[in-house]
Amino acid sequence: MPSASEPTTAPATTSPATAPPTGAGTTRRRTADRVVQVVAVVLLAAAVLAFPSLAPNPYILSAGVVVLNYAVLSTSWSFVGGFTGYISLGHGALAGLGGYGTALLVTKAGLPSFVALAVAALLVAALAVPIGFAALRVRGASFVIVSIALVLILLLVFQSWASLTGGSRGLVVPRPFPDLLRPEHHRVFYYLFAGLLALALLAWWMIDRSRFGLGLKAIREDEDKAEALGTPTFAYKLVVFVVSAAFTALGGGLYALWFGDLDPVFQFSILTGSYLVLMALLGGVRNLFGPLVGALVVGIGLEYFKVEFGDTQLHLVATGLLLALVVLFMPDGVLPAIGSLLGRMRPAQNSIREVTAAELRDQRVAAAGAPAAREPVDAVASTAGERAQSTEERA
Amino acid sequence: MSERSEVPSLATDGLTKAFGGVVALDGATVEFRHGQVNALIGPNGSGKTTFFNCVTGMIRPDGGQVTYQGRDITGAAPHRIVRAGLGRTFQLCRVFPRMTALDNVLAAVRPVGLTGLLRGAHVRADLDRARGWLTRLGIEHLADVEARNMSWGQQKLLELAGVLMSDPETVLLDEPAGGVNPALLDRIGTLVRELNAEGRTFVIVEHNMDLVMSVSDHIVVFDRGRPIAEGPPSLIRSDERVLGAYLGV
Amino acid sequence: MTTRMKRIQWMTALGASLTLALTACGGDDGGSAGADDPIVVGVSLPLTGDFSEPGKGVQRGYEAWAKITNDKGGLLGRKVELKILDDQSNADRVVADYEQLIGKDNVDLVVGPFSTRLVVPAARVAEEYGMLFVEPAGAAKEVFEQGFKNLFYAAPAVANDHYNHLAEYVLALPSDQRPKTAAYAAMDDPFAQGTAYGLKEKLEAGGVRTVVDEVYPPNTTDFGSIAAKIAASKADMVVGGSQYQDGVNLIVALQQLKYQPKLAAFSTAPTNPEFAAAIGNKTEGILSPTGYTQDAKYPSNTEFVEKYAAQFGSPPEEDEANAYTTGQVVAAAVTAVGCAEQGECQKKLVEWVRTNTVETVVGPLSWDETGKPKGAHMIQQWVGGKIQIVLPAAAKETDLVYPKPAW
Amino acid sequence: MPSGALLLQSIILGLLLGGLYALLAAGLTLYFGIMRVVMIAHSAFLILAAYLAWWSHSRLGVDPLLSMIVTVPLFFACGVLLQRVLLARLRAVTLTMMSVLLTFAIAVLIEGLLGYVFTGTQRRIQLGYGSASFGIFGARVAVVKLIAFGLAAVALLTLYLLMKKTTFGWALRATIQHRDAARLVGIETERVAGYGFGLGLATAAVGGTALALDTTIYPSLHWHWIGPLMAIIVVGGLGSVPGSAMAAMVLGMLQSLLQIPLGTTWAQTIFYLALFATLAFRPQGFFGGRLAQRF
Repeated sequence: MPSASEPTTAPATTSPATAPPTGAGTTRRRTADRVVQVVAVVLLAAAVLAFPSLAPNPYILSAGVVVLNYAVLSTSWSFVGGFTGYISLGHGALAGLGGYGTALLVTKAGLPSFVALAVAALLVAALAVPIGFAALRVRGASFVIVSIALVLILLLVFQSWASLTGGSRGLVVPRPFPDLLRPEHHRVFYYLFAGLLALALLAWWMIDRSRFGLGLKAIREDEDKAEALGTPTFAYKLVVFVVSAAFTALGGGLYALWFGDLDPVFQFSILTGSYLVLMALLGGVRNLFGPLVGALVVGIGLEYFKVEFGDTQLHLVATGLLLALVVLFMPDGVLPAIGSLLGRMRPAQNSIREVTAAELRDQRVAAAGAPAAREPVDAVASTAGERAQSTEERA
Repeated sequence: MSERSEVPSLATDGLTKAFGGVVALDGATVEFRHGQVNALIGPNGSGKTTFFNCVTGMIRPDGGQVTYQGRDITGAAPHRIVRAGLGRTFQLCRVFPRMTALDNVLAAVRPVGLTGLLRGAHVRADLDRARGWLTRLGIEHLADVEARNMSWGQQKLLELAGVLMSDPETVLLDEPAGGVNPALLDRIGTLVRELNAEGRTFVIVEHNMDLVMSVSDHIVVFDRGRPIAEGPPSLIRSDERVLGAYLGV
Repeated sequence: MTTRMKRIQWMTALGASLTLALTACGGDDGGSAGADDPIVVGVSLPLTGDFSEPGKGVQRGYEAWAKITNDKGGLLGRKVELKILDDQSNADRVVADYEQLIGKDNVDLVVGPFSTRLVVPAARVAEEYGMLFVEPAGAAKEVFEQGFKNLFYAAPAVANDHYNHLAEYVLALPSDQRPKTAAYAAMDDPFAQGTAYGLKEKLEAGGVRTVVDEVYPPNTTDFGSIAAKIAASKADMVVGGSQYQDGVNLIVALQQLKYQPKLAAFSTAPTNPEFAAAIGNKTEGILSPTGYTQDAKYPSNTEFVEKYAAQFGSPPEEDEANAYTTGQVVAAAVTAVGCAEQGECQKKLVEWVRTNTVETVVGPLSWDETGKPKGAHMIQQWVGGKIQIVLPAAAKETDLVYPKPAW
Repeated sequence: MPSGALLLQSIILGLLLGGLYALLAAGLTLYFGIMRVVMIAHSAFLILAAYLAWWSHSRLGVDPLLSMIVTVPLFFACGVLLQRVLLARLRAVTLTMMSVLLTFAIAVLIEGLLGYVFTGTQRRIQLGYGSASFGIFGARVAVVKLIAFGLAAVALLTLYLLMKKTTFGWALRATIQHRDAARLVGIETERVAGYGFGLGLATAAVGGTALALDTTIYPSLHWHWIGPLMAIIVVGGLGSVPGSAMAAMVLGMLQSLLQIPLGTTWAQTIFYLALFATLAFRPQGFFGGRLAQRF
């Protein structure tokens, strides 16, 4: 047993006798988990579907549409940001492209609304290929830079190319159902958005459980390592970026059909992108429903700030502060952080020691290993800690 | 340990790499033999890890050529090199910290085609194989534990399990003995010999002379970015150049 | 095992927050109106963001209207109450706001927000709920091309007609004096661009050649290059489709280059009280269109200027006047029709406004089928360190100075 | 065909603009070199400095140039704190991504606070010499623009001398090139990194003052600057100060010249086109800079 000689850091379940691999206890627990999950999903779906009947007035219904739109967009965002850990601040621009694409295909090419929506999403997906190529070919920072630049350049182009886009005069999107009264219009689009959200969540879930998803998560954990295990990281990143762009464009296009008016300033806004990031981070990027919860929280939070501090810029201050706090203290998300806090207060059946050991290990690697491991030349000083340990053990 | 073959498995010709003003590899020409346990030793900063990184495509060499089983793989993407049959571990063991041991190993599965990509990551056949490797390395009981919650030694074994899952003909180990206790060290030594007997070629960068001398068939000694000596352990042990460069005597 | 435990905890957290959210959404309905209840007038304004400055002006105008109306006993014997929401200069918000005002708060009347960019989306909400929509700021011609039936612009003229009097004047000049070339620079904003392009169309038709035609984004801060182009063209006249600060910046940049046109006209900026100081008092001869003057002799205007000054400590500007005008139009319709609530009443109000002329602080207003007012703006000029009306001849305070003295 | 005078005028404007870009890009490049951090908040600090210059002029009646006596040391301290207190907290593995988010958050925070304190109204310093200019070969150069350029040039030169001639500069360069090696030869890389950040932020203070002299400022203006600046540091080859200075001059000049045929808005797109082209075809940048290969 390799672990036998390292009693201080071994997890609680070291002894081979106590943990048969697929024991009856584990199986039973898994079944119970599965039931809880299914029940939760059904309840969630029921709540979402029942909302329009419960909404007291069209305004609440329209607010529901807005929140669902946010949920669709931030779920789409998390295809990239959640799976691979590449953070895009420019997804607002992809949604804007979807919106304008849909609108232009309806008004200029005369396509039926929902055909236009699908074609626009495909076009945006196609455009995402060269963008992704430039952004993902090199690691890290350049992706964020490109994502921000994307918003800024599209704003310029859509403002300036007035003959096509209407420029700052805006673009009016014809209603797909011109005969519907406004509350009915909201209701129909509420269900459309709910359907799109379900589709996005389904895609998320399928990727999450697939080999592709495992590869993406490996990229998030350690891209070099994933590459060294044979994962074609660039291709994986590009594909998932394109999928994300397509869903984002669908969300943006559907929004355009619902909202009816497009203006470059609002479609290509850097703040939209940052709200999406905030939502996803708040809810937790590793969870299927994280972005959805984040959308609820941020959507309601924005309303609150508007009501409380309506005539100031304090909503910006709050957004900035919240984002900074999340990044500094809860990079895995606020709800997961609360969840694990609750978990820790329960009677401990997972040993506390395990967590502590993990933290120790994390610190050790972060302090010594991680930077050194990236350095090409044999690192000396930074690995001194590990060396000391190894000499000690050899002695 | 009789030599099974004289065919070079992995070979480099005049490999050069500099970082700024620091020359890490200075025209390194090396041959490792198929079916053997090769070791690569040398003092700190002699370019061993850079050599590994160039060979596995993690960094692009400034000059020179890398061939594997006669094929030129210079500058190929790392995942292509892995698919050619060359797997590696890292100097400071690298696992995916927030993934379970099982997923760490499954990440090395090579999906074929779109359907292969979209198949569940936990299909029976893969699971069996992954558990098989975990069992062989003695960490099966940790299958559902996240890697970050494992001890250093367990992580080292896990990393090796992942590499083996990708079924490489040649395995490059970067300091397998680094930071592990004597019991584990023995175990790793035995494993390497066993796996070698099953037909896998090894190239090992290592400081621990006991391990090197006990497992390797063939040793290459690096100093200042190029090989200065090579041969079987018995020869290397008595080579004065090696003593001079490596042992600092 | 650990991941699975976490997932369950997480699901619990999700369920809890969802329940919270749903309960939070169930807001209260606005009560339906009785005879003694106030008439609630809903409006969304850009109190923060890009349009916040004029937005606040419009807010003051509405507040003055509500106060003056209530001081005189209200409408139909009911008090007027404003419900103002902030749309953060954002189109998404403005729609949500009107949605809230009409759908949730059940206001009796709505009036328009500021800026063309926000008026169109807002008007669509009002239109689809069948509400009368009189607005103080959507002056660009696109507003009237959307097929709205309930929209009316409460000012004398749309953006493209602002310079009509100036165009007539220029084209009437003897051909040896008339400017031969003109340079245009307009902010990429439907209103600002509309003013400049309205004049451009008419002058081009009259034979004045366009030598520079620049459009700059609203966030432009450096006008060096645009000014360089205009100066290099040596155009006889320069026209700026400006808001405020961009106009100031462009003029300063032109002055830095020692460019001296025979005629210089800028929208909005020159009528701002801080304009003269901002460009170092080199204002002489600069022209600007205006839809409102505090000195206008219409009876309601005298009352407005006096009471507004008493309420806010300074005389009203154009934004304030436009908002006040909007209030006057709505009030006239309500008084004439005798109702103010959602539903059938709104149809009658729309019908009345469409077929009648309303006396306002900017003069008598009437509208065509699209809600476009049938008037033109006056032209003002900085003469002797003071901005004065020079066109049309009937309203002029002093003569137009042409060619313009050096700045 | 544009006239010679207009061409000359545009070249001069491009030169003046490029100078300012170069100074600001130098700061961004420093951060990236030291910590591989893309500092989104750099331009927000720039606008903050511009606001402080405007405020001290309009409320205290002080010449905006004098405000630098306060802002430069203040920003230096802010930079040191930012690095030591906030950025150093982030985990090394996710540093690149999380630092972008963090500095983005700081940018939004500054924008919000500026909007809260000074409202969204556009501000401009009204100087006695605001519209003064002098002629040179038929082109005219505004005095304020020249002062701004002078400020940028002096600051850049100071930065250059500091980097090349002082011990601290040596330590800073060593830290940028190879952190572990620098630590080995006894450099306190953490402290040096902090000071490097302070230095970078100090350039924002100088740049902001220069900016405030001749343009209008408003809280959200920083978005207008960060795009071109990011493009410049990528084109210049991430991490190379001379590279980014070259890129800044070239792109500034191109922008100014392209405004003649294309107009203001389209001319701005040159930055983003250059950015995309660089990343797609030559990720290591066009003017030196070797760090980009790996980032």
